[in-house]
Formats: sequence, structure tokens, C-alpha cells
Amino acid sequence: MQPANLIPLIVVLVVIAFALGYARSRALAVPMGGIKHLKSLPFYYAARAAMWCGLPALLVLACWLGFEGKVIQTLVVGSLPAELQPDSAGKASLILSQISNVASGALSADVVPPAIAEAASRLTGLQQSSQTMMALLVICIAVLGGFVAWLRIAPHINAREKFETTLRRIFFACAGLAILTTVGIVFSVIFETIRFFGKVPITEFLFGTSWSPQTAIRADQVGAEGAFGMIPLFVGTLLISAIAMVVAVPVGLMSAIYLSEYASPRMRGIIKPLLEMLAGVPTVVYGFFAALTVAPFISGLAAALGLQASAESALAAGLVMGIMIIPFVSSLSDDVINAVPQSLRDGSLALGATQSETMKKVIFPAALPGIMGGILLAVSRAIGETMIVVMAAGLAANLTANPLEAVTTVTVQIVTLLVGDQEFDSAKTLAAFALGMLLFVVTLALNVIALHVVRKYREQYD
Amino acid sequence: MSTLNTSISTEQTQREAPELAPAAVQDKPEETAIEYGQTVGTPFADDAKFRLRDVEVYYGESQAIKGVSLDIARNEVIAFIGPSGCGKSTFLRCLNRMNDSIDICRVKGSLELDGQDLYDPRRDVVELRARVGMVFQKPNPFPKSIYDNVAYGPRIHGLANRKSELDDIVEDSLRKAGLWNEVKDRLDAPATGMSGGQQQRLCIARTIAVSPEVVLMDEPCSALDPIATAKVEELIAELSESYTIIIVTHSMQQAARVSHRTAYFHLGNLVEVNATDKVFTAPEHKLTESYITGRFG
Amino acid sequence: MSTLNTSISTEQTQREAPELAPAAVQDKPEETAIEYGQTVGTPFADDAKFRLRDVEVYYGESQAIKGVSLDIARNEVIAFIGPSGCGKSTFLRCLNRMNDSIDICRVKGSLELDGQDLYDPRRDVVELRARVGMVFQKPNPFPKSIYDNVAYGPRIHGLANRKSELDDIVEDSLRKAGLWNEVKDRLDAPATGMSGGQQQRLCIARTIAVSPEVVLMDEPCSALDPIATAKVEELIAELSESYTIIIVTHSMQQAARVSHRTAYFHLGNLVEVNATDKVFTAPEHKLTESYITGRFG
Amino acid sequence: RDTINIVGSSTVYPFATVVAEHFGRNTDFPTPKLESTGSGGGLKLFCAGIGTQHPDITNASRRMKASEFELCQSNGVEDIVEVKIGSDGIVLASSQEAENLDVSLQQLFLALAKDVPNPDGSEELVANPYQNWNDIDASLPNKPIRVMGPPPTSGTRDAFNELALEGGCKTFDWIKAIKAEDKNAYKAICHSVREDGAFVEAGENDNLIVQKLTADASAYGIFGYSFLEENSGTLQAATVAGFEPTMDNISVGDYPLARSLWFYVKKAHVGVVPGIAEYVAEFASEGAWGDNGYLADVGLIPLDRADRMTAAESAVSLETMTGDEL
Amino acid sequence: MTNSTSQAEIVRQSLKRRYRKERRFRAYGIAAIAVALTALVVLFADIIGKGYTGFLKTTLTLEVTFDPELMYLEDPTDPAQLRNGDYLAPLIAALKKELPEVSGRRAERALKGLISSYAASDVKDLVAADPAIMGTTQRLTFLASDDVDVFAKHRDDASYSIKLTEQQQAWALTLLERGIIENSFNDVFFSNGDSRDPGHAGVLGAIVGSLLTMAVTLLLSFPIGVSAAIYLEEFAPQNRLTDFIEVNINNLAAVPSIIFGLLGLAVFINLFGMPRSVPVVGGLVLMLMTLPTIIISSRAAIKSVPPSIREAAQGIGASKMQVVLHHVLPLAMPGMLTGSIIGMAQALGETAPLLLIGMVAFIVDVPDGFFSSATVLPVQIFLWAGSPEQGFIERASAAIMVLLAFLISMNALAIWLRKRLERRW
Ligand SMILES: Nc1ncnc2c1ncn2[C@@H]1O[C@H](COP(=O)(O)OP(=O)(O)OP(=O)(O)O)[C@@H](O)[C@H]1O
Ligand SMILES: Nc1ncnc2c1ncn2[C@@H]1O[C@H](COP(=O)(O)OP(=O)(O)OP(=O)(O)O)[C@@H](O)[C@H]1O
Ligand SMILES: [Mg+2]
Ligand SMILES: [Mg+2]
Ligand SMILES: O=P([O-])([O-])[O-]
Repeated sequence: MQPANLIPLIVVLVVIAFALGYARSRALAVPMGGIKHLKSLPFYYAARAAMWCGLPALLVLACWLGFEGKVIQTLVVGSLPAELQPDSAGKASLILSQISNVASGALSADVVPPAIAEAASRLTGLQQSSQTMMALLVICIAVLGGFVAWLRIAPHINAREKFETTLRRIFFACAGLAILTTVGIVFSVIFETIRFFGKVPITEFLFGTSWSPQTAIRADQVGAEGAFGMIPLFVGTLLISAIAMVVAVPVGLMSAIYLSEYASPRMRGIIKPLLEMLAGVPTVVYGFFAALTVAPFISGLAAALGLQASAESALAAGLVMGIMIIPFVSSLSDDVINAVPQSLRDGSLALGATQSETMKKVIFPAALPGIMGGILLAVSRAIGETMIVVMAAGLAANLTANPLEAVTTVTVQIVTLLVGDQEFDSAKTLAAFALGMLLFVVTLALNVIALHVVRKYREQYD
Repeated sequence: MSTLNTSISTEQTQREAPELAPAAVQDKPEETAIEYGQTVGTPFADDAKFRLRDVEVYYGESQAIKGVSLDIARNEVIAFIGPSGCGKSTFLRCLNRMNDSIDICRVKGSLELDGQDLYDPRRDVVELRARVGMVFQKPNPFPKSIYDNVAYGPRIHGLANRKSELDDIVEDSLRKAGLWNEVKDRLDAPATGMSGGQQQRLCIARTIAVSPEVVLMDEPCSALDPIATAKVEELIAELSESYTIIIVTHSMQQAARVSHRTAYFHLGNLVEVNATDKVFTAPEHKLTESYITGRFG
Repeated sequence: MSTLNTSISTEQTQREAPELAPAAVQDKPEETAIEYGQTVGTPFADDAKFRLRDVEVYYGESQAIKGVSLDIARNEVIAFIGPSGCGKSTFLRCLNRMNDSIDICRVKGSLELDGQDLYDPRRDVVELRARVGMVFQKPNPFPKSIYDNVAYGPRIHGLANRKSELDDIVEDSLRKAGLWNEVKDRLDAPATGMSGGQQQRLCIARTIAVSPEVVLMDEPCSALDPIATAKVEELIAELSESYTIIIVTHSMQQAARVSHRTAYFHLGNLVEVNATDKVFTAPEHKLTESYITGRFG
Repeated sequence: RDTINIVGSSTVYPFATVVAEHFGRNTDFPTPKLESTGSGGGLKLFCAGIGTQHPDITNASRRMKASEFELCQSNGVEDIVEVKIGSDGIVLASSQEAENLDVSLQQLFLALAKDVPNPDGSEELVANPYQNWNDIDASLPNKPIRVMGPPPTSGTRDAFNELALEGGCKTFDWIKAIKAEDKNAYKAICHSVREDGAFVEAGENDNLIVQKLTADASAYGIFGYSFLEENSGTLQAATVAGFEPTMDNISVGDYPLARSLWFYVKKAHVGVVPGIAEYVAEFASEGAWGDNGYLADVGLIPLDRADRMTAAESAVSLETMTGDEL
Repeated sequence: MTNSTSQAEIVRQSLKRRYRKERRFRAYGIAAIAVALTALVVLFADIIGKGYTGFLKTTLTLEVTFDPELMYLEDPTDPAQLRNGDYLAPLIAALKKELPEVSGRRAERALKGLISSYAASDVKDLVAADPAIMGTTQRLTFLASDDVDVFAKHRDDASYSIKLTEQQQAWALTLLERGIIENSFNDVFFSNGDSRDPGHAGVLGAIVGSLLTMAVTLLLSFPIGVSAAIYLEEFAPQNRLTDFIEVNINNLAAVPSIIFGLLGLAVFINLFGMPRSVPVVGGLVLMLMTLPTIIISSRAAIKSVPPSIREAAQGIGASKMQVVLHHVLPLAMPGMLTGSIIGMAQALGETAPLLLIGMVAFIVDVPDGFFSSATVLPVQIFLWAGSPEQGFIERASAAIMVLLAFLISMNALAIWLRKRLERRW
């Protein structure tokens, strides 16, 4: 039986377990004078039976599916004649692939050695019996689990508490996934980063002012010797982020203020979703907009003004990134401004302040910590933004503060170093992981600070 | 309102009142009926600061104030009392147009301050509010220093030309609010660090710093403990020499302690206005009496 | 507390009380001092439903209830009164462990319901709360139909085996809450569409639908208008025949109208407990007297 | 796995995808999956081992290096079939609005190398001082040197370094002399691209370079001939060493920046992943890479007929490399 | 107050200046909104202007005679032979009938340049489906070559280069005038996977890939996200561990998406040995990426459920879990749904992490399962934008419009849900 059919079957069994559990607990309650004399509602006894029926069965199913392949592979490959025995893992996977392609008909049985064709039919047989066994086992476990749980239904058992405890543990596990993700991120960059620092001293990475990772990817390819100072990347990242913030903060903040303080509900209802649409546009789209529309426009404009602007000017990427971040800033500011208690607004208005005076002198200062926190979050988003800069920013690591020049960013370098060459041993590709680590650490720091600021601010009013 | 009279009494023995069909609520005996727009007592004054006639306030469809006419005299302290939801705050907030910020709120009728229409479209609310200050139920100091809180009003209105003038205004206001001695050494401390009572007095100081002519107070003591309440009441008594004060309170005792006249509101109607001692000793209207004697509320 | 006695009086003539230095607040004359854990009056009862001894409640560091000992008798109505923030609600919420959900709240002392420890770790709060129901200040019906609101408790406690049993419980509870006639034709209508007073009575119906032994009420009428208040008070009077009722109120009149005994709290202390008419006519403790006579609050 | 996996050169990618699609349409095999990883990256993946997790075929815009062959051998990828599919010219293109270049290889070297011979004529290297084209030679336009090109992972870059830079580099005899003494030093001189911003690494996306050129008349771009052909209406190509990059010039080898294109097949996978042999046959068919084949339509410059025939023969018979030919 | 009248005077005098400031402040607000909206309009105008022609295909409609002889078929009933026939020949022949002046091999080759390179295989599929049409004459509509496509749509646009020869242009013009070449709605675009011929390229493969990927993401991230939010909001004790989880989640919400790509590469592909380019891996990576967003918005939704409801239920004796499941969850559901939809919309538009796990690949076949190679819409856009054929520029823009249509409808759904469900009670 296919797993795809097994799952509905388990569901059916679970439903049956539930129904039987329900019936049994109700039946137990009758002689006692109604379900109120049970420790828990029939529903909970039933849910427990269902849980015992479903969860172990699913667990076994998952394990079976996880190990089935390996076991069958060993069995099939092991039974091949000696001359076909693979001498390496790669060969083994090839042979197995060949066998399964023959079994599935993708390869004609005529073109392969007869031993392979035999193995293919053995594979089919094994797979079939494995699936039969799996189905039997899973069904047995489901029935057994359900039956035991059903037997153990007794009026004095607090099924609700047990059910709720299990559920709460599941909830906790879900929350814990966040930690696993972080661990996964650290895990996926830390080893390469350490190896990178084995090749390039950490001080050079952190304080070097020149970035040109053109180390040879092959021994006989000669490039530049390779310089791995991340300062120019970082400065480039900051330059673009700064331009983005210069666009996004005033525009976002003022829109938020206007929408929350002045606009009619109707206008707000129209404009807010429109602004949010800016946040919904995929970054690839922004990237092409930046590279193909804004950048030429800016270099044209600069030329008209007698300035020299690069085609990948930081300005173009920064402007477009700023546009992307506007809704982010505005919705965060909106939240924060709305969190300032109405009483402060009333207090100021009652003294005869105009709306803008109230805004500028009372609400804004009060909301400032929260807004700062929001802006920090926006900065971390700007720093981590990838597609816009991949398409619109340059690759040359210039250490400059001139927005008309091309700069490169950390994310651009990660993509360039990783897409196209995924060998994990040259300093050059390892550098991508060191940069990833750097990015993670920087955004982590920004976020922690931002969260701290925002939380402090929230405490002030909650 | 017959239910009130029949089913409830101050004696706790009479707890087994018969259950009344809801229909019975409808037939009101004449004595407790309120005639729309009619107020017993002395609602009018000669030297009126505020002259309010047939004021009606609507929140969307529902009417919160039902044809209230009232004069408020210069330098008097008038207290608005009445059960919860009867429209005291709503009426009070009409007087400096704080209701403007509520979109669905509409005000009808004639409201005049010193003979000028309050709701004249050409009228400037900023100037109006500088003249008619307001103190709120919950102390709401700005999250700034004590000094800046008091200086805020004078600053925005440009009342001081020099730093020293501003200092004088701040000191003067804090003195009047009876707060100067407590805070003179920590004017730069954040106002949010003060106790509730001090905060409320600071809000009063902040209000009088712009030298208003009228001060509206909406349950200014309801968030305060007894000691702080006493201080604020004391302050009101003092301020009444120079300002017209309109105070909403849910505490009849407080009304009795601080006000010259008391106005009793009931479900949006102004039922009775009279000298405070008259209201508390010999109310004219049956509803007022029921309220005063604790039949409800 | 001497300030209270000297600076405030019910006569409104005495408005120019001298300004007092804050220090003066500190010296309390003996008569109004509260000895920790001491309560005047009759705090103890023979046939106690609740037996509470030396109850102390802390919110983090600050102590909200200071060694309160009190018995609550079967089928009595006891009212908790006192100025704002004195700990009435806190104390009330200990009685069905609603405080459990506040992380920083810690309860000490011995609290027994029918001789069993309330705070025994093995004790099931769910069962406790089914026995000790609670009605809150603001009516808080579930956003469901009227029927489902009342049926919710019986459903989760498995009180009905059949739909018809449930119908009976719902009808019975609504009848007891005096709401049946008003809503019997629209049991499927959303409860949130009812008036405030109806909602509060629905909440009471919902509470009594699980047949509790005790009903706790925290200012059940403070959000209601006079008519609705009257109805609820009426209901309390009726319910007192079958339930023990503990009611927190800020209205002394209400306490006077509905309760057998009244307990006066002051800054976390239980100052005085006595038969209600005694408390209102001849309070034993000076603080109680000041409060009753409107010196503060 | 029953689908052919192909990785490798971004230059060959447009050709390989067309073949793959024809192959998918005209046979019962699934259409192969192609990832463009650059020649170097592709060969690394290819040589990482045998087994279904490794690609079956890699494309390259340059020949496999001996070092790569060894890597393959050491990872158990022993039998490799090499197929040369045609040529490609590397063009130095610009917007038609820009002034067209007519450069020699030496001028290109002087414009783009990291270190160049001292302009005063002495036999020493200095950091590249040239900022404008006409700093190098008065015949060149008075415009800042700005050239966008592929990153070092790509074969186009390798080929450009070899053909253009080294070609220009060799013209200085004293540098050429270094080759005999110290091969590495020679390579370091001739293959290092300047890093001061005049040469911009513009990523593997050649089309983006094309788009940027159309937008920016001051810049030049380095990419494969097929991109030029596709955008012949908007772009123009520089004349290098006197030859324009035309199909004829490239195929006869006059144009100096021409290189061959290749793909490599892992023989161990043939007969395991279905269709590999058939794919190779499709690629090596006249209808595909012939003079009138569909690959010519997308810009491949075919081998001459005789070469094609031998190449096709060895491809279809899956002749393996020995390593000596490299 | 003796000076109160003079103060009133001061106030009145200051008013004019203050109102000017007020107006200026308002104007800043309006300007800010105008800037944001202008950016939006320019962006959309740019995309639509570039891409609307992507929704048009250029076809030839001709009377085609399936002459077995012409197609080198001896026995047209033999399926094996049918597979190897020359299907281009009848098309060329039909074209030649329209353009009698064409003669000679060179000219015939030039004529071939008008027909899409895959038109023959389309015709072959047609015949394979219905061998009876062999020998008959059919009125057929098939795709023109991409050069003709560009010519038909953009012959007046300087930013496109026309690759047809003079002669071909003349033919194309004639055929255009006769209505044989015409532009019509590009149904192919919605029914095909990727192709190297712009005329045959479609977004169906990418859409299905996106849907499969999103299905994985949604099926995992919504239940996990909601469960985590419930735990953190309702059950989590205040301790180090939950604090840590909380900081983690907030941080993950702002971790650059490319880092999740690194994670997917290292964990799912290299560690667990999952295949490259498949929707499962893409979905898992995007799931990890959207999870924090969903958790955060779900927590906000849970927080906004009034505490009075919780108290009410607890006061009756509902357990914490019952309070959550019976009251909080239903009330918070609209908020959770909106948050999740917005999170999904973000995931749908995400490109960077997918670049690192091999979803940038040329994949023609429409994926048929979670483990078959696939690409997604934004990556398809990225790929097309990098293709040399000019026809792909407008198709990339058209694909952007398709993607935006998806995103806008998802956002609209979120707004609608917010409006609809939250008002219910
Ligand atoms: N912003 C508002 N929108 C709609 N209705 C409102 C609003 N504010 C008050 N109301 C309604 O207007 C009526 C009067 O309210 P108001 O706040 O003036 O009463 P109040 O006498 O001040 O009561 P309290 O003693 O509780 O403060 C009430 O029925 C109330 O529900
Ligand atoms: N959740 C809480 N956390 C911290 N302190 C609290 C909390 N709830 C109440 N308190 C404090 O405990 C004290 C007693 O509060 P409580 O709410 O019991 O007073 P109350 O008598 O019910 O007042 P009111 O009449 O205003 O309802 C107050 O000082 C209050 O600030
Ligand atoms: Mg009010
Ligand atoms: Mg309370
Ligand atoms: O991708 P390349 O062809 O430049 O190696």
C-alpha cells in the first residue's frame, strides 16, 4: 500500500478510535448518573484514544519511510554478483539508480546486464513487500494504540489534563523550532567560516580595506592574490542602506503621520493598502526596475548636470531600496504613533496646541524610542536585502562615500561567490560564508538593540 | 422609572422585591418624568461666561445630550453629577470643542463664550482652548521634564519672550498648583516619575500656565488616592478665586465639598441645577432626590 | 490621615483651608492607625463557607493585601467597599484563584473553601472555578449567541447529557437572571447585540448555569445605567437565597442596598467588618467613619 | 533519477538548453535539467564524483584543464567523453551610441591589466596608470576606461585573460622572456585584471551587461558572440586587432578573441540515467550543430564540416579522454 | 489674572504663523504620500509598458496540406514512420503558396526563419494525436519565429533590434497585411513551461512550481506558526528559555533571506542529501523564512483578543487550553490568517534563497510532484531577464505582472478577510 493511501487509512482509524472512545466514556458515565461524574468530558477521552491511535502510527510510518530506502538498497546491491559489486558509494548509488530506472521502465531491461535486470525485479519485489509490511505494521500499531487507550478509559482519569499536556508539548516543540532554525543557520555557516579564518587571518578580514577575492579556484589559474578585507563591502552596504533610509524614513514617517493624524478614514482605507502594495512587490522586480529604469535615469540626469555617475551607482540601488522600505517604516511608525496614548494627544490639544505642534512636540518625542527601534529594524532589512543590489549595484569593491559611484555589498558578494561555484575549499567561496556570518551577526546585533529599544518603549505605556 | 421606586430601597431587608415584567419599566409616573429640554432650579445666570442653549450632541445616530440649556457664571465652580453614561463628559467636552476630534460627534444648539459662538466655523479652536483649559480623568503628563510640561503651553503660544519670563510663568503656575515646594529642586526630572496626585496637580499647573479663563475638569480625582484627592480639592478651592471651574465628578461628596452650584444630569438631560447646598439638602426634582439619597448610581 | 480631617469638610464654605506641607501627612493620630492584620467588628462566622486567615498578596515586590483574616458564611451577601486601589478586587480574585494567571502575583496565608485548601498544588482550579463563579466589572459575553453563552459552562463541565437537558439548564439560568422573557425569542442572536444591562445579566446567567456555590462579583454595576443597575441589584437579592455572594462595589449605597455584611478595606488592610446597617449607621473604626461620611473617596 | 542533469558554462547554456529542449520534444525521455554555473564551477561539480547526486554532463567555454582532469580521476570520475561543439567569439561591445573601439591586443592589455610596463618605456611594472582610453593611444576615444566583464568563476573570463590579456602581454618581449624563467610570475603579470574600478565584474548574467550597455554609452562589455548577435540592433562590437567579430572571422580564426566550446560527459552515468547517449547524439547531429542547424540560429559558430564529422563520430561512440590531449 | 486679555491677544497674534506651520506640516505629509504613490505608479507603468506585449503571441494561419510524400513518409499509417517525418516541409510548402515569388534553396531557408523552431514538433504532436489528418488539408495556426514576433510587435521601437533580413521583413509585412501573421492572446504563455523559444515559453511550469513550493510552505508554516504563537503568548512561563525563543523569533524575522538559502544548502541538501531544485526543499527553506512572520502576526492577533473574554471563560471554569481553543483561537483566526497570507505573499516573491538551492535551472517539463525539478515564478523572471533572446524581455515583464497579480490578490484577500471576519461579532 502506498503511503499516500495509508495516511487516509490512518485518518479513518483515528476517527474510529475517537468515536469508540467517545462511546465508551459515555457508556461508563451512564451508571454513574451522567457525564458530569466523569473526571473529563467524553471528548477528551475520545481525543486521547485518537491521539494514541494516530501519533505512534505516524511516527512509525515516518521512520519506516526514512530507513526503507537504505535497507532495500543494501539488500539489493548486496545480492548482486561479485563482479557488479560497487567499490564506492558513488558507484553504489549509480547501480541502484540504474536498477530502479530499469524497475520503473525508464531504462529498457535489454540494454543492461541480466544481473541488473534481475536485481530490478528483486527491487520491485522488495519494495512491494516492504510496503505491505509497512502498511501492516502501521495499521497494527494504530489499532493497538487506539485499543489500549480505549481500554484505559476510566472515569477517574483526568483525560483533559493529559490531552492538554500533550498538546502543550507539541506547541512548545513548535516554538522551539525557532531555536533549531537559528542553530541551523549558525551551523551552516560556522564551519566554513572557521576554515576561512584558517586561510585568511580574521584581522585582515575585519580590518582590511581592500576586497578582491580573485584567488585561484584552480591551482593553475592565476588571478590576483586575493584580498579579503570586508571594510569596503561593509561601507558599500552602509552607503546604500543610508541612501535607502534617507528616502524611506522621511517619506515613511510623514506618510504614517499624515495617515494617522490627518487623513479621513476613507482616504486611509485607500492609501494604506496602496502603500502596502509597495511592500508586496518582489525584490526581483525592484532589482530590474533599479537596474534598467532608475540607474540609466540617474546616470543620464547626472550627465545632464555635468556629473559622472556610474551605471551601477549606489544611488540607484539605494533609492529603489528606499522605496521598498517605505511601507515597512510607515507601518511600524503607524503602530508606534498609535500606541502613544490618546490622553497625551488630548492633553496637548486641550492646551491649545495645533495638530502639528502636538505631533512634533508631544507625540513624536514620546514615540521616538519606538520609531528608532523600527528604523533599526528597517536598517537591518536594508543591509540584508539581496536581489536589488545583485542586479543594480556593482561588483567592484570601491571604498567610497560618493553615492554616484558603484559600490558593492555584502549580499552581492555572497551571491556572486556562491552562485556558479559551489566548491567549498577555496578561500574565495569560504569567504561567502564568513560574509554570511558577518551579516547574521550584524543583523542580530541590530535586532537585539531594536527589540530592546522597542520593548523599553512599550513598557513606558503598557 | 417606577422600578426604581418600587423595587429598590435603602433598607436591606426588602430584598425580595417581586420580579417585574420588563414592560413595567416603560410607564413612568409624572413626578419622575423628564420633559425634553426642561430643567428645574436655577440654570440661568446674569453674568454668564458660558451661555448654552438647547445643546444637543449626537454620536452618529444616538443622542447623548438632549436639549440642555445652562448658563455658567464668571468665577463660579459648578459641578456636574449624574449616573454613569448620562453625558457629563460629553457636555463638558463641548465647551472647549474637544469633541471635534471624534469624527462621529455632532453638536447642535447655541453655545456662546462671552457672547461669541463657540461653534462658529470661523472660530479658532486653538485660541478657544487656550482660553478654556481642560484637566482629564487620568493624569496625562507629557513624557518630558516637569519644567517642560508646564512650559509647553506658554512656549507654543509664545507667551514668554525671554527664558526668565518663562521661568516666572512656570514657577507661578507650580506655586498656584501647590506643587512648587515639592518639585522646585527637580524641575528637570521626568514628570512621569511623580506620584499620581502630583501628576494631576502638574496637569493643573500646566493648564493654568497659559492663563485660561475657564478650567474644565473631568473627574480629576477619580484615579487618585484619598490624600491626593484632598490636595487637589484644596487646589480647586483656591483656583476658584481666579477662574471659572467646571468639574465633573462621580462623587457627590466631592461635588458638595468643592462647588457653588451643582447640575444633575440624567440620561442626557439636565434635570436640575441649583446651589450646591440646595441640591444636597432639598433637591427639587424627584430624580435628583433618588440619586442623592442613593436609590441608584 | 489628619489632613483628611482638618483640610476637608463637607461644608463648601470652608474652601480656603490652609496649605499643608506634605510632611504633615505622615503623622497619624492613634485613632485612625491600622494595626497589621487587625480587623474591628465581626470578621468571623461559625458556618464558614470560606475561611481565610492571614492572607497576604504580593504583586512582585509590592504588597497589595496585608494579612487579612475573614470568614464568609454560607448564603450570605457580603460587600467589599473601600477607596480605589485598596485591594478589593485583588482579594476577591484570590477566592477563585483568578490571580493565578498574573505571573507576578503571589498569595500567602491560609485560604479554605469548605475546609479544603484553595491553594493546594494538587487542587484543580477548573473544578474550583466551577464551584466559585465570577462576574466581572465590564459585561464580557462571549461573541457567540445568547444560548451558547449560557450553555458554554454546562458544556465544558459535562453537566448535560442530552440537548434537552442543556436547553433546560439554559432556560432555567436565564429565568433566574430575569432575562428569559426578554430573550426567549432570540436565543440565537449574538449576545454582543444586547444592551449593557442585559449583557451583565447574561453574564450572571452564564455563571449560575454551572450551579456554583459562590458567586464573586467585581463592581458588577459600575458600567451600567441606573435602570440596569436596579435590575441587577434585584437579581442579586434573589440569588442570595441560593448562593453565597461576595460583591465588590464602589457605591456605598449599593452596598447598603444589597448586602448583609460589609467589609471595609483600606490600603490593603481589612479595617472593619460588620453587619451592613451597623457599618453605615455606627461604624466602629474612625477610618470607616471618615469614608462613610464622605470625608474622602 | 531518470532526468539528465547538466551544469556548467553560461556561454554554452543557451545552446545546451536549445538542444535539451529539442531532445525532450523529439524523444520519450524527459527534458534534461540545466543549471548555469559557469565553466569552472561546472567542472568542479562534475569532477566531484560519480553517483546520482552529481551531474551527468558539464558544459565549458574552454577546454578542461589537466588539473581538472586529475581532480576528476582522483574522485573516481575516470571515463570522460569530451565533445567540442563549436566556437564562440568574445566581443567587446558597446551601445551603438558610443564611439566604437578599434583596439589592438596590446592596447587591451594596457587598458585592463593590473600592472603594466612603465609608460616611460623602462622594463618595470607599475600599477596601471591609464584612466582614459586615449591615455594609452591617441587614436582611442577620450573616455574613461570602463569595462564590464564576467567574474573569475566563468570560462569567458578565463578565455579573455588568455586570449586578450596574455595576447597583449606577450607583445612585450621582456615580459615574454619571464615565461621561460618563471611561468607563474609570467602568468601573474599577464592574467591579473586591474581592480581599481576600471574593470567591473558584472556577474554571470550577460544579459544584464547588455542591458546596462544599452543604458550607459560610456561603458564597454565583455560577453559571448550570441549576445551580440541577438542585440545587433542596439549594440556594436569593437574591432580587435583589425578584425570585426563576425561569424566568418570567428570560424576561420581570424578574430583573435575566439575560443572553442565544449561539453563533457560522465561515461559511468551512461546507461544508468536514461537518455545520455541519445542527448549526445542529438547535440552532435547535423540538424543541431551543422551549418544550417538550429544552434547556428541561436549564435553558435559551427566547426568546419570535417571537424564536425570526426567530433560527431567520437561523441556518438562515447570515446573517452586519456588526459594526454590536454 | 489681570494680564489674561493681553495674553489672549498674544495667542491670537501667534496664530497666523502657527497655522502656516500647520499647513506646511500637512503639506509634507501629502508630499510624502505623493512620493510613495508616484514610485508605485512609475514602477507599475514601467512594468506594464514593457510587458503588456508579452501577453500577445504572433502566429501564422495557413492551409497546410499533409502530403506524405513531401514529408518523406512511405506509409503514413505506420506510427514509427510518423515519428520521423519532416513536419516542417508542409508548413514551408503552405507558406510558399502564399508567397509565390519565393524560389531557390536560400530563399526557402530564409522562409524557414519566419516559422518558430518548434512549430514542426507542435504539428507532429497534432498528427500523433490524430493520424487521420495525414493526406488532408487543414487550416492550421502555428507560432511564428521570435524574430517575426519582435518584428510584428516592435518594428517601430528603437530599443528592439530587428533581426529579419530586408527580404524577410518584406514577406512578413505582406503576410501581416493579409492577416496571415497576426497577434492574438498568448494562451501558450499560460499553458507551457519554460522554453528557449520565447514564443513557446510559458509560466505554467513556474506557476505550478510556485504552487507546489507554497503548498509545502503553507502546510508546515501555518500550523507550526500558530502553535508556536499560542505557546509563547498563552503558556510560556517567563523564563530564560522562552525569552531566548522570543528573541530568536524576532531576530529570525529580520535575518536576510539569503542566509536562509545558506541554511537550506547546508542542511537540507548537503546534510540530509535532498535533491537540488525541488519544491520540497524550496518550500522548507521558505517555511523557515516565513515562520517568524506568521508567529509574530499570530501573536499580535492573540494579544488583541480582549482579556475580558479570557477572564470570562476562566471564571466559569474553563481550563487554559479550553480558553485558548474555544475562545482565543476563533477570535484571533482572522488576524492569524491575514498575517499568514502576507507572509506567504512574501515567500511567493522570494528569490535570493532559492538561487542557492538550485532552483535556478532550465526546466521545461511542468513539475508533477513535490520531488520533481521545478522553478518558481520570481526565479523564472530572473532567468528570462538573463536570456539573450529579445522576446524574453517582454515575457519577463509579463511574468512579473502575473506574479504581481498573484500577490495583489493575496493581499486583497488578506484585506478582505480582515474586514469581513473581524467585524462579524
Ligand atoms: N466616542 C463616543 N462614541 C460613541 N458614543 C459615545 C462616545 N463617547 C461617549 N459616548 C456615549 O455617550 C453617552 C454619554 O457618555 P459620557 O462619556 O458623556 O458619559 P459620562 O456621564 O461622562 O459617564 P461616566 O461617568 O462613565 O464618565 C454614553 O451613552 C456613551 O456611550
Ligand atoms: N496586575 C497587577 N500588577 C501589579 N499591581 C497590581 C495589579 N493589579 C492590581 N495591582 C495593585 O494592587 C493594588 C490593589 O489593586 P486592586 O485592583 O485590588 O484595587 P481595587 O480596590 O479593586 O481598586 P478599584 O476600586 O480601582 O478597582 C493597587 O495598588 C494596584 O496598583
Ligand atoms: Mg465621563
Ligand atoms: Mg477593582
Ligand atoms: O559561464 P562561462 O561560459 O563564462 O564559463
